[in-house]
Order: sequence, then structure tokens, then C-alpha cells
Amino acid sequence: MSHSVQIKSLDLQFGAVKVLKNLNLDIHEGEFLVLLGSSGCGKSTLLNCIAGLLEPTDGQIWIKGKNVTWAEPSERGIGMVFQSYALYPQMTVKGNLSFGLKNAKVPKAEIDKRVARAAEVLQIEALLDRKPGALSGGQRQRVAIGRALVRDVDVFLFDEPLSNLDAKLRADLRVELKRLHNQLENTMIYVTHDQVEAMTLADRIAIMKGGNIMQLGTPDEIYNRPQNIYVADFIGSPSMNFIEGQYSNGVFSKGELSLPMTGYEYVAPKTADRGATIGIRPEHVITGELVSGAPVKVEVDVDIVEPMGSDTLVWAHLAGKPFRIRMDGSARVSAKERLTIGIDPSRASLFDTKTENRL
Amino acid sequence: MSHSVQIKSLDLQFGAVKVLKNLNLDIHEGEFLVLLGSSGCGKSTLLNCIAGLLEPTDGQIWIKGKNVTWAEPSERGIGMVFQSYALYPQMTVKGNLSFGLKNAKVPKAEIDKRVARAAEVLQIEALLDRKPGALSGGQRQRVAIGRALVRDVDVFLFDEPLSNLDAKLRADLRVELKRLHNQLENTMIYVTHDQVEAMTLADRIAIMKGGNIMQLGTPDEIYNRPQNIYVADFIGSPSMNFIEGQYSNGVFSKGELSLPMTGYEYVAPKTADRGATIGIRPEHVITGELVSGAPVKVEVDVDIVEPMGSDTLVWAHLAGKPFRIRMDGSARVSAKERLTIGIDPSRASLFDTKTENRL
Amino acid sequence: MTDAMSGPRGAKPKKALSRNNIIVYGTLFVVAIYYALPLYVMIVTSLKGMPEIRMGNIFAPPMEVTFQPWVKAWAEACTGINCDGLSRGFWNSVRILIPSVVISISVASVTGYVLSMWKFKGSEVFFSMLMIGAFIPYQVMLYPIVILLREAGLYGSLSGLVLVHLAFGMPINTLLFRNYFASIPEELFKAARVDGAGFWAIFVKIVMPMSLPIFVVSMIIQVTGIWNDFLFGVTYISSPDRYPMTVQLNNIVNSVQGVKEYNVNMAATLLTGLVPLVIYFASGKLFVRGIAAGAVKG
Amino acid sequence: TDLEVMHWWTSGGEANAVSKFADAWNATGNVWVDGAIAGGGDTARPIMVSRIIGGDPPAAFQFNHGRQAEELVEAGLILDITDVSEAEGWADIITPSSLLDSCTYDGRVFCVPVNIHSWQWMWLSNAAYENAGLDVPTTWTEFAASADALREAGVVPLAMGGQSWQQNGAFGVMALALAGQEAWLAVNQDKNAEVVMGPEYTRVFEAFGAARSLSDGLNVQDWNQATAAVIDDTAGAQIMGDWAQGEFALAGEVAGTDYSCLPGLGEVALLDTGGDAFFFPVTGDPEIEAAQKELAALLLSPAVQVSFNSAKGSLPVRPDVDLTTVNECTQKGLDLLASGAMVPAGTQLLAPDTVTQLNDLMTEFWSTPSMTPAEVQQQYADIIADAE
Amino acid sequence: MAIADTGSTDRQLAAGARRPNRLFKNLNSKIAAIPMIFVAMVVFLGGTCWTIFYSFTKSGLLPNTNFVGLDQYERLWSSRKWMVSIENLGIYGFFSLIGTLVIGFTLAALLDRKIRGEGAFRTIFLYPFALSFIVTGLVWQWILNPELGLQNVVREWGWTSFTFDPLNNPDIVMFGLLIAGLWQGTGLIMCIMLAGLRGIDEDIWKAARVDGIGTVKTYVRIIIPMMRPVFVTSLVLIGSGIVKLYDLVVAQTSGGPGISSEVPAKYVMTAMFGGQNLGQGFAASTMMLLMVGIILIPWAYLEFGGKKRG
Ligand SMILES: Nc1ncnc2c1ncn2[C@@H]1O[C@H](COP(=O)(O)OP(=O)(O)OP(=O)(O)O)[C@@H](O)[C@H]1O
Ligand SMILES: Nc1ncnc2c1ncn2[C@@H]1O[C@H](COP(=O)(O)OP(=O)(O)OP(=O)(O)O)[C@@H](O)[C@H]1O
Ligand SMILES: [Mg+2]
Ligand SMILES: [Mg+2]
Repeated sequence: MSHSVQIKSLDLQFGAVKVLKNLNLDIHEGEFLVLLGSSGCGKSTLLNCIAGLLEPTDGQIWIKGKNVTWAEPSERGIGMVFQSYALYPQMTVKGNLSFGLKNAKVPKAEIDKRVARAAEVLQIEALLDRKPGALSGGQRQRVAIGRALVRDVDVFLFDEPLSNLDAKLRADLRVELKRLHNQLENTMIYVTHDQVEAMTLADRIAIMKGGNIMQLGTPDEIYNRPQNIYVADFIGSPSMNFIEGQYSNGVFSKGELSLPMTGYEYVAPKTADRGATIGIRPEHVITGELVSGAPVKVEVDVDIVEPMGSDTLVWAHLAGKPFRIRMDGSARVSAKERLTIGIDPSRASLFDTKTENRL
Repeated sequence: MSHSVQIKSLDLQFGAVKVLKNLNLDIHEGEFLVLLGSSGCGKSTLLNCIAGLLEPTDGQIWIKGKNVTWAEPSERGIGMVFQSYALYPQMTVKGNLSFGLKNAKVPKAEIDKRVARAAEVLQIEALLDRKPGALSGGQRQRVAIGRALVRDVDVFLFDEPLSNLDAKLRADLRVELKRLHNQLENTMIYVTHDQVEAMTLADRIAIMKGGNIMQLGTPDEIYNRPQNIYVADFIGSPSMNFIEGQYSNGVFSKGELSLPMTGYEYVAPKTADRGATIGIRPEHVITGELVSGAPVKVEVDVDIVEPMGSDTLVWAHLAGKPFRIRMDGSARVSAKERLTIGIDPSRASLFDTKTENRL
Repeated sequence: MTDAMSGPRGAKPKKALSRNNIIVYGTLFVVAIYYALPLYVMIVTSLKGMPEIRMGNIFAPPMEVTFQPWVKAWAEACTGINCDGLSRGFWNSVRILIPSVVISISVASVTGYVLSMWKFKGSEVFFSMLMIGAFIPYQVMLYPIVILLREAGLYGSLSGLVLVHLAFGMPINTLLFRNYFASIPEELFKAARVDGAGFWAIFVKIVMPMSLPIFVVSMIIQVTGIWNDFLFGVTYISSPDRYPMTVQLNNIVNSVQGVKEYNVNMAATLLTGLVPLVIYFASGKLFVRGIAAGAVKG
Repeated sequence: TDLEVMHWWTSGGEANAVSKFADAWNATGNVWVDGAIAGGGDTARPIMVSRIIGGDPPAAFQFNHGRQAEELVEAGLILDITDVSEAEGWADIITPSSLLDSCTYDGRVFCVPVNIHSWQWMWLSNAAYENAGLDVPTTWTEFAASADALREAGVVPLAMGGQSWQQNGAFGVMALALAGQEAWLAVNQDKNAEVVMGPEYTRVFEAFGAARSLSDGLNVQDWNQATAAVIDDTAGAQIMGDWAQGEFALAGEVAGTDYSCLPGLGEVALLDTGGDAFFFPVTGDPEIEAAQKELAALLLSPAVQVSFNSAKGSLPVRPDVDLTTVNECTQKGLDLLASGAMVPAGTQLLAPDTVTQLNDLMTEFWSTPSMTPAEVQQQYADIIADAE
Repeated sequence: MAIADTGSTDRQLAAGARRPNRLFKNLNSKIAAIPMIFVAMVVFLGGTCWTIFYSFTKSGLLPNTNFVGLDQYERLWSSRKWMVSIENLGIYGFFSLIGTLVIGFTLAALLDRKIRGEGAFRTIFLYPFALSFIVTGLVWQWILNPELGLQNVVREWGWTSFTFDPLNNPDIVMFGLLIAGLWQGTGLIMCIMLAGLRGIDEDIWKAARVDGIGTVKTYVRIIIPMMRPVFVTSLVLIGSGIVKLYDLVVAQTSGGPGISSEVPAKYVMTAMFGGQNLGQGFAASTMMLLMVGIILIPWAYLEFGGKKRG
């Protein structure tokens, strides 16, 4: 697989504030990479660096094997879609799509052809003569993508393109984006802080925190094998339950609770005894009829029950700490009840309490 | 159970546009009622009418057994929490809390006592001297609630109080609101277009559409026994799968698909043959090992697979229509595959295609 | 990896004076000179003696700095037979300025408040008429207003003048306030109503404290307009010992006594302009902020 | 009693003159409250009129007498001072009697003429001519002939301010001087437009057109700046009313040695007798009314007339005063008055509206070199034909 | 749970059952609007009607009701001075509008480019707005005075043939006024433009850069069209200033040389107070209002009328 975008020891400071710190990232040709992280972690900054809208303090950016660190944004072969779409409000959709091309002195016939093609791909043929003000959010987003599409770029950059939309539309457009990626097979770099988007869209996800990449991996790796507590906590909703305790000899213990880690895949083949934190996802807690077959069984006190239709979220206590459990929507549990649950250590995550890294 | 708020054939027009149409609603004492509906359906308008911030064109509003249709907002015994919180930016938290009391000429000592008590309930004692600008979103929301609390109102009105917050905070505050309601036992009317909020918070939900109430019921009723297609489609994410076909003699059929509705509870004891639409929730589709025990088994073609960590959403085709299936996160399905699924008619919903009402 | 890192890296090296920067700063400096020149000329001239002025170069700095023109402008310049310069008018101007500014801002802000938050049937019609009024030349209104004021028994009094300033400042100030208030979230207004605050309480306790920038803008516009006003002050105030400073300035500047005493004229001009200038220089950023909110929206 | 007096006399000589009134009034134990408005009549008049119709008038105000105040009198806003006039016997002492006539409406007296101003003067710089090696001209014809030589010596032959009333005024002077009394009265008094088109006036327009080029090179607005150019010898001559003498006097120049004067441009020795007058608005306050009448009488008292008019450079309205210190030019004026070589002033004959129109026309002509005398003559005739 | 011990007593709920009288609804706001209504109706509308009414009379120094039909208008339109005034206002208006907008916008755009010393520049550009037109006219009259000002100084520097004397040249005197007018008025417009520029989504700039559009082109094709409301506000301000142009002319040229810098407002003043012909002045003012109306009404229609449908 060839490299599409390579970021080499990138540094970026605003005044005295270091926003990106010696950041390295290789993105494959045709990959859908999602940059995920909480607000202010530097996602947009990194994307703007790649686009050439911000100048790095140090380091290099390569696109398609060329060093573009100092190139102009329009010369990099990138297209960008913004959170607010940044459509030119006084131009029609067609004007929006063709403006960049006209500027690059592309012949008229060629422009028309490309606009028509993009409009077809995005199914906005009927909208070409409207102004952005007369479009719905989803249509606007498609036009914004179209603007990059017509320019026939190698890399698409998206900065939270869905976060202004309502939940239903977001779900639809997600699917559409995925379809588009399958069809176009361009490299796409996508910034979001919504994990559902990240999980569903990404080939690989880069979790960022404070200008660094915490983990880079497939959605499955990120979800099931988080490299550190930050990632583990960040991914998943409701978020993972953590219990700080002690690890020794293949057994995690905290107070009365004792969990033999049978079936757990250690990162290092052998893990020494130390302070450890175990993380268990609410949806990996075994309940109902299946408890009987669970490797470990524990009893918890139920505090609050939140029925959510398809699921029920149960707030309980385990080893003195709040413990969330996701159950089926049809499960009937009530507050103050005592509940027996099962835990499967092979689906749990174990971290070193000090370094916060996965064991 | 006594009535807290009664809305009697309420009409409201803006110019020529009828926004509320002969709307009737009874809210019980101490109930947590959620008004749910898509954008522009009139939720805020109804809430503003109850608060006295908009004047109805016709109809009456009764609160605690008194006709308050024309009373001033401050005389209705209501408190209101807004989407943007609408805290007075130039006043301290304390100032915000006491403003209404000062307007009502409550003696100073009494004001201090009430503010202190509300601050205690909401755990914002430490913030009393700060200005809203120096508070986090969650703290602001608590202050906004406090403003209603000190005034010792009978009814709390909430207009999308959480929609400005990020997902994590939203989940936390939801729990807190629930706790507060349990503690205060006031009537609360809560507007949202987020169904998760509605499902978790409500004692009863009123689903609105175009100025009318489509269904009023407990979350369980709304989710499991939607009265019409609109409600069925609106509730649930990903939304319900609908298949239009024919009902006759206890069997739903569409092309090759034939579903005997065994175990289905009809609304009318006996349902005549007619054009019908069946609705099946993606999460009620039976997959994996359980398929073998399912009442009805069907084969579908998989189109796209969206892994979402805890779950996997599968886009398939059934009877020529797209069909969504929610599977466990650990399920391994791939596109283009053929999948056997099970359907349980007792958990499906059947609607008259013409009237769109539940059969 | 070492050879991979060869080639351009880090920020693009910038020439300290790139072509763009030269153009930007060059233009700004040239334009700034055009704007600053008159002030400079006023100041240097006001510090020169008449012989030096007659020698020619108005841009040359004074060879011999003299404050005599300032003294003369302030205390000695003659109008008719009164030779007490501008000093007589200064306090009059202040006395006219303060009530006029305070009252016209109060009224305009309340009007803007009505137009943005308490609209009633027809309020927009009156507002449109007000805006068209902004285009009426003052001169046209001179006599009708005299008659109006006479009928109201206010002619010649300070309250009459305040009313005149109120009327002519109203269109632009109301527009600014209305637009600014329209940017205050409606929910705040609703919250206050639920809290039992009425029309005035909302205005005084909620709206006003949030609107400092627009009050500053309005104040600056009114102070400038009222302070610089000559026609209304002299026409509607009927006693010469209450004439504003601008009348004295006009008298000094237009009473040609032999050769024009440019230095005294400039000093007088500067002295008269001092109040608005100081307010301008002091308010700086707030002005832009207020303008931003008051002029751009709406 | 405090009396507020409004006027637009703010130049050096004028202000000096006003102070004579003020001193005299203050000496009677009353107080002169000075309401000077600079910028000329156009600035001051709306203010005065506003105050009068606004119901809060000054106690007295300056107007050019003649037709400017007609309407105020008709509207009953001006105090009738016929009793003062009769008591003081103004009808007998005021010379020429036309001055009192222009204060008289329907037989009642409403204003006090305080001075006689005549436009009919040309002022010449002796030094400028001497330096150029020329004799000081004694007629307009001589002046026009010597202009080129003067120009060569680097002197602007004719100083003219940029304001329209100066240009129109100068034209009036030339018309009377070059077309003669008969034609001038036919135009100004009888509004006979045919005369404007006649041969006498054609000559005037041509001369005026020639004069236009004589003022090139001096760009000043105010009349006294033009006078200043004559005083410092950068200009040869100025056509301006006798008030210009106040500026010469203030500059310490002596008539006959430093400057010369030609009444009637040295062609037709006639003076027009315009002047300033004071009006007294009706206040309804008897105390003020008494004081107003007292002031009216005072303004015409011999001593005040002397001190005021010597400072102003104008002639007193009563011949029975002794101007001991008159200079050569003033003496010429007095002699002409005494001989009765007088015509009424243009402002007494023409309505302000007409004067404004003529001002506009003449100033346009003056500053538009491409406009020919024939064109302006035609337009002049049109305006006179419309005048009432 | 109760926060208050003293029960919330009776809240006068009885009043709530009756629909209040329409007229008294919003009573406070109606009271507060009285000044506006008064100014709009009595001062502006009343004054305008009064003026129009008397423009059909032969009012001289004082208004009278001696009707003369359209005589005043005939006279007005046959007057050279009025025609020159209109023409001058046209020239001044056109160049002042264009000039103010272009300069104001250019300066704002330059200041918006994150430059050093923005505050200082802004203050320099804005301060002339604090000065009255009397002062502005005087200073510029002086700087443009050929014997004392710019021309003289440049000649002293050695360029002896340099001529810049607009105030004494009837052909370009309006531009002499324009120099002063722009100096005084552009600062405020710059401020408004700057505020408008600051309000534009930064993403638009980024999008344009990614599209490879040059800075100038981005301003012209994208940013300026987006600033429509700002331009509307500016137009109102500039336009109302142009119509009222009077003080500056009086202070700087008094309408000279000749009548070459006369403007309508000055025509009105001279007719009313110099010529003591109020009727003529009123007729001229009425024509001015009419012209304003002709410009304003289509604009108002577009601005307000269009919105309701859109
Ligand atoms: N122009 C700037 N000057 C100074 N600091 C800046 C600037 N732009 C961004 N920052 C800072 O850099 C950090 C990273 O900003 P960035 O916009 O990349 O965050 P983000 O991850 O995109 O967040 P969000 O999800 O809120 O968009 C933030 O702390 C921000 O305050
Ligand atoms: N002041 C108004 N004038 C005219 N129409 C209005 C006004 N306010 C609201 N509407 C219309 O009334 C309808 C209902 O508005 P409302 O604000 O109640 O919707 P909502 O359900 O609260 O929507 P959202 O979820 O977006 O807040 C909308 O179609 C809206 O366009
Ligand atoms: Mg970002
Ligand atoms: Mg709403």
C-alpha cells in the first residue's frame, strides 16, 4: 500500500503555545482516516496544516511522494469540506462548484463536464441553479463535497462536516459519505469528535490528545484493545467502567472482588505484578440468562434504571464505584434491586495504573 | 392523581400560519412530561403558551385548577429553563437566582434563605459569586434550574435544556435531572427532539407533529406500541423498518414474504383484511444463535456493514426494500453476504397503510 | 529517515519585508499621512506666530513655539465687542451637551428597546418614517420647529434645544440601538418576564448592563454631533450668554479682522474639537465593538 | 435695563464702532448685551428671524433698512417708534430724508437709521502706482488704461473678494458711474429691463467684463482681505463701499498720502445712500419697551453719531454734527452729501430676493471666464423684468 | 420539596381568566414609543407637510398663505444656480459614495489583515469624524490655499510649476470639497466595514485559498457580496450625509468660485434667509425630498418589501 499523506515530526506553535508536538502520521492511499479527539486537542490545526492553511513551525508534510510543506493550498491536490460548509452564499451551486476551476483557467467545456459529473455523483443535478441559502443542511454538505470533487483532488479533508446537522440527517449522510468513499476511492481525512461517526466511517482512527496521537488503529482495535486509559475512556458510550486495584499473578483484585484474567491477551507476553486498572465496557457485562455461562459472576446494587427503548442502562455499584451496565431494552430491572452479572475477562482491558498503558 | 396543567382546545396562529391546532393535554401533578417532535412542530410554541410568553388565539390554559390563560408569566407559578440558559450575564449566580424574588418584593432575609437552600440542592454553593461567563455548561444549567427553584413554582418548563452540550455532559445531566425530579416531585414539562432524552426522562411522552399531539403515552408504550406510522418512524435509532404489503386473515404478506401475525396484540379485537404496513425495529430482528428459535425465518442480502463498537448496523434488503438490522458488536458479517434472520411478529407493529394507524 | 527529512521543512522562511507587507503597510502609512496631516497642520500652526505663518510653509514645525494663539483663542479673541474668546462658550456647551446627550440617548435607547423587544402594531411604520427623516436637510426644518417650539412654549429654553437634538439624533441612534438589542437572545427576555420583571425592569436591569458598547457608540455620535452643532444651538437658545462654544468659534473664525489670524483660528478649532477628540481617543476599541454589533446586523 | 442687541458687525473696524454704541448705552446706566454673530447677514438673519417668530426676540437688531424687514413690520412684530421719531424731530434732522422714508411703513416709523453707507467708492494704493512708475488714476477710464502697466509691475490691478455680494456691488457701482443716474434709476427703481439691454448698460457690462480679468491672481474671499491687498500694495485698487476706510484707518494708513479714493469711480460723482438701521421687536414688556425707545433716541444723538461713524468709516445720518477729524475721503463724501448728489441705495430699491438673484448672476459671471458680457446682460435683464 | 416556607400565597390568578383589552396590551411600550411617534409624526412628517404646503405660497421672510401655484417650482427649475447645485450634488454624491465605500473598504481590508498597530491606524482614520464640518472646511481650505498651503510648499521644494488649486478652479472645485469630505467621513465607514469583515466566517477564507483564489479576487467576488447588510447601513449613512451637504461648502468655498460649488441645501438656505424668499426655499427643499424619495423608495421596497416574499 503506497503512502498518500505523510506527516513527519510536525511541530506547530501559536505564540508560546505548542499545539502540535512532534507529530508523525502515515496515511495510505485510498484510506479513510478519522482524526478523533476532544475539543481543542489540535485536530483542526493538523488538518489545516495538511491543507496548507497553517504553516508548521517544524517538520514536513508529504503528499503523494512530494514534499509540500511550503506549497500553496491550491497546489497540494487537496480538497476541503468545512464544518460550516463555507459555501459562497451569493453564487449558485453551479457557481460554487466551478469557481475554483474558472480561477485555474480550466476550459469552459471541461468545467461543465466536471460539474455535471460531480453533480451526478452527489445527486444534486436538480439544485445546480439554486443558491446555498435555499438548500437544506444535507444538500449544502453535498455541494461542499462537490467543490472538492470537481477539482479532482487526491486527498479530501473534512473538518467536522456533520456536526451542524440534526441526528437523523447525520445518520443518513454518514452512510452516504461511506458510499462515496467506496465509489471514489480517494484518500479521506476526516475530523470529528463524534465517536459514532468515527467508528462507522473510518478505516483507521487516530485518537488525538493535546497535540499528540494517542492511538492509531482500526475501529475494532480502538474499541476492543485501547492502548491506554485515555483511549479506553474516550471511546464507547456509555463509557467504560474503570476499577483501580491490584494485579498479581494473572489475577486482578480490588477489595472483595477478584478477577482471574483467563483468556486475556497481554500486550507484553508476561506482565509483572503492579497497580492496575481494569476497564469493562457496560455492553460487555453479561446479564440475563447468559450469566450462568459467564466466566466470573458478581453481585451489584442497582441505583437508577434508564430505559432507552432499545436498551436499558443500569447504574449500579461495584467495589464501591459506580458501575454502568447496558442491558436489553426488554429487560425488567428496578432500582434498589440486587443483580447478578457476569464478566468476561477476555473482553476487558487491563492498564497499568501509573503509566496508564495497556498491559 | 390531580391535574397540574390542563390545556383545553388551544389554538395559536402567527399571522395566517396555524402553529397549534385545537390542542388538548392534561398533565398530572408531579409528572415528568416530555414533548417530543421534529423541529418546527410547535413544541416551543406550546411551552411558551403555558409560560404565558405567547398569547393563544383561542382555548384555555389551566394551572393547578386556575384559569391562567391571560395571566402574566410571573403569576402562573411556573419556572422556565431555556436552551441557552438565558442567564443574566452581568449578574452573579446569586443575582441570577434572586432576581425574580426581588421583583416579587420578597424580603431580603427570605431571599437569602431560599437562595441558600436552592444552591444546596443543586450543589452550586461555591459558585454563588461567580458570573455566568465563568461557569461550565453543566453549572450554567444548574443555575438556570435554580432560578426556577427559588421561586418555588408548581411547574417547571424546560425548552431543550441539554441540546447545547456535548454528548458526555448531556448524559451526566440527564441523570441529574432525573434525580432532581425524584427529589422535588414537581410537575416538569420538558421539550426536546432527542429521543434518548425523552425515553430516559419521561413519565409520559407526547409526540407532536405539525401542532398536534400524535401520541401520548409512557416511553414503553411509545416504543413498543406506536399508535401510527409517524410515531413508529420517529422513535428509535436506527429507525424502524417498514414494509408495505397486504394483511388478510392474520397474515401479513408482501411478494414472497409471508408473516403469520401470531402473538400480535391487535388494537381492535378483530382486524379486517386491508392494505397494511408492517414495522420491525432493527434491534428486534433476531440474529446469531437465536435465529433457530425464531417464529419466522427469512433470508436477506447484506449491503453495507457499519461497525459501531458496541453494536454493528447491517444494511440489507428484504422484499426489495432496504432493511436495517442491529447486531451485536462482536458479530462478524460482511457485505454481499446472505444472512438468515428471525422475526418475532409479537414485537412488530402493524399499521393500516391508508390511515397509518395501528391495527 | 535522515534523507527523507531533507528538502523544505518547517515554516516557510519569510522575508521581513515581503512584497505584500510593503504594499499593505505602505498604503496604510500614506493614507495615515493624509488623515493625520490636517491635525498636524492645525497643531503646528497654532503654535506659530503670525510672522512665521506669513513666511509660508504650513508644514514646517514652528521655529519658535508660542502659546499666545491658544491663550488668545481661549480668553482674548474678539467677537463684536466681547473679547473673551472661547472661554465663555465652553461651559455653555457643556451645559447644553450633558442634558441633550443624556436625554436623547435615554429616549433613543428606550425606543430601540421597544422596536426590538416590544413591537406593537405599527411600530415599524413609525420607525420607517423616522429613517426617512434622517434624509431631511436640517435647514428645511428650521422654521417649522421654531413654530412648534413656540407653540409648546419651549422656544429659547434649554429643554427646547434638547428636544431638537433628540429629534434629529433619533433616527441614527434608534437604528443602532434597535439593531444591537435585536442581537440579545430572545430567551433572556423571556426568562426575565418569567422572573416577573416588567417593561422597565427588563430594560434597566437586563438590557442596559449588557449594552455598554452601543451606549458608547451612541454617546460618541451624540457628543460629536451636539458639541459640533452650531445652527441649532444658536437658533434655539435665545440668550447670547448661553451660546455654545461653536458660536464663539464661528465668530472667531469668521470675524476677519485685517489679516486672518490663522494661528488663533487653529488654536480655537483645536480647543473646540478637544472634547469629542478626547472621547474618541479614549473609547477606541469599544467604539468598533459597538459599531460591529449595532451597524452590521439587522 | 439690559438690552440685547444683535448684529453682524464683527470685523475690526465694525466691532470698534459697535463698542461706541455700547459705551454710550452703558453710560446711561443700562447694560448693552452684545449679540454679535459673525459670518454676515446670511448667517445672522435666520437666527434673528427665528428668535422673533419664536417669541423670544432680542431687544434690538441690525438690518439693512429698506425692504428686508418689510414683512416683519407687516406682521406686527416690530415696535412702532413713531413717538420717538416725533419727539426727537427725526424728520427734520435725518439727511437724506430717504433714509427715514425707508424706515417708514404706512406713515409709521419702525427703525432707526444709524449711518450712511455708500458703495460708490474705489480705493487705490498710492504706493503701488508709484512703484510701477505710474500716476494714480483719477477716473475709471484712466484706471483701466493703466492696468496693463500695473500688471507688468507685478501688481494685481483690481482686488476683488470671492463673495457674490462684492461682485454684484462692484457692478452696481460701475453701472451708476458709467451708465449715469438716469439709466441706473430706470433699472433699479423702475425695473425697466429695456434699459438693461440699452447702449448705456451695454457699456457697463463690457467694462465689467474687462474688469474681470484685472483681478486674476488674487484669490481672497472676504472683502477686507481684498482691502488688505490694497493696504499692503499688492493690489492696485478695490471697488468697495466706504466701510473699507475703517480697515485703512485701523492699518494706520492716511488718506491722500497712502491711499486715494474715487467716489463714483471719478466718473459720475454720486453717492448711493444705503446704510444700517436698528429695529426693535415687540416684546410686550413695558419696561423693555421704554428702554428700547431710549436706545433708539440714543443711537441718533449727536455725540454717538460722531463717535460711531468715525470708527465705522461711514457718514452720520444727521448733518448737524461736527466731524472735526474727518480725513480727505470722508470730506469728499460729506461734500457730495451736502450738495445733494445722492441716489437711494440698491437695497432700498430692490427686494432681497432680486438682490440674491443678481448676486448669483454676477458672481457666476465673474468666475466663469467663458461667460460673455452679452449673455450676462440678457440674464440681468430677465431678472429685472421679473423683479417687483 | 419546597424551597419557600411561606407558601406562595395567592397569586392573583383571578385576573388571568379574562382577556385584557387590546389597547392596554403592551401599554408600557406604547408609552415609551411616544417620543418616536411624536418625532416621526409631528417633527418629520408634520415639518415636511408644512414645508410642502408653504412651497406653493409666495412666502417671503415670514410664511404666508398667498398661494401662487407652481410658480416657485418654475422659478426653481429655471434658475441656473439650482441646476448647478443639482449637478454639483450629483458629482459630489457619486464620487463621495464611491470614494467613501472604496476607501472605507480598502482601509478596513488592510486593517483586517492582522497588522501591527491596528489600533493606532484606526484611531488616525477615525478622528476626523469627531470634528465639525466647519473645522474640516477651514483646515482644508487652508491646506489647499495656493499661497500658503500644499501648492506653495511643493513649489518651495523645487517643483515650481506644480499647480494644485482646486478651490479657485470652477472645474474641479467639487473635488476640493471631496478631499475634505472624504477625509472627514471615511473613518466611520471604515469602522463599519471592519466590523463587517470581522463577522465573516473564517472558513470562507480557507475555502477560497484551497480553491486557489487570490486575495483581491476573494474580496471582490466573495467577501464583498457577502457584506450586503453592511453596505446598506453604510449607504444610509453616506447618503443622508450627502443630501445634507451644506456646512462644508459654506466653510470651505461659500459656494465659490462664482456659483461653481453651490449645493441644494445651500440654495435652500440662501433663498430662505439671504433672499428672504421662504417659498422658493421650501420649493427647493421639497424637490430635495422628492429626490431622496426617488432614491429611497425603490431601495426600501427591495430591502423590506422583498424580504416578506423571500
Ligand atoms: N490562532 C490561534 N492562536 C492561538 N491558539 C490557537 C489558535 N487556533 C487554535 N488555537 C489553540 O490550539 C488548540 C487546538 O485547536 P484546534 O482548533 O486544532 O482544536 P480542535 O481539536 O479542532 O477542537 P474543536 O473540536 O473544538 O474544533 C486549542 O487549544 C486552541 O485554543
Ligand atoms: N414569531 C413567529 N412568527 C411566525 N412563525 C413562527 C414564529 N415562531 C415560530 N414560528 C413557526 O411556528 C412553528 C413552530 O415553531 P416552534 O418554535 O414552536 O418549533 P419547535 O418545535 O420548538 O422547533 P425546534 O425544535 O426547532 O425548536 C415553526 O414552523 C415556526 O416557523
Ligand atoms: Mg476544530
Ligand atoms: Mg423550539
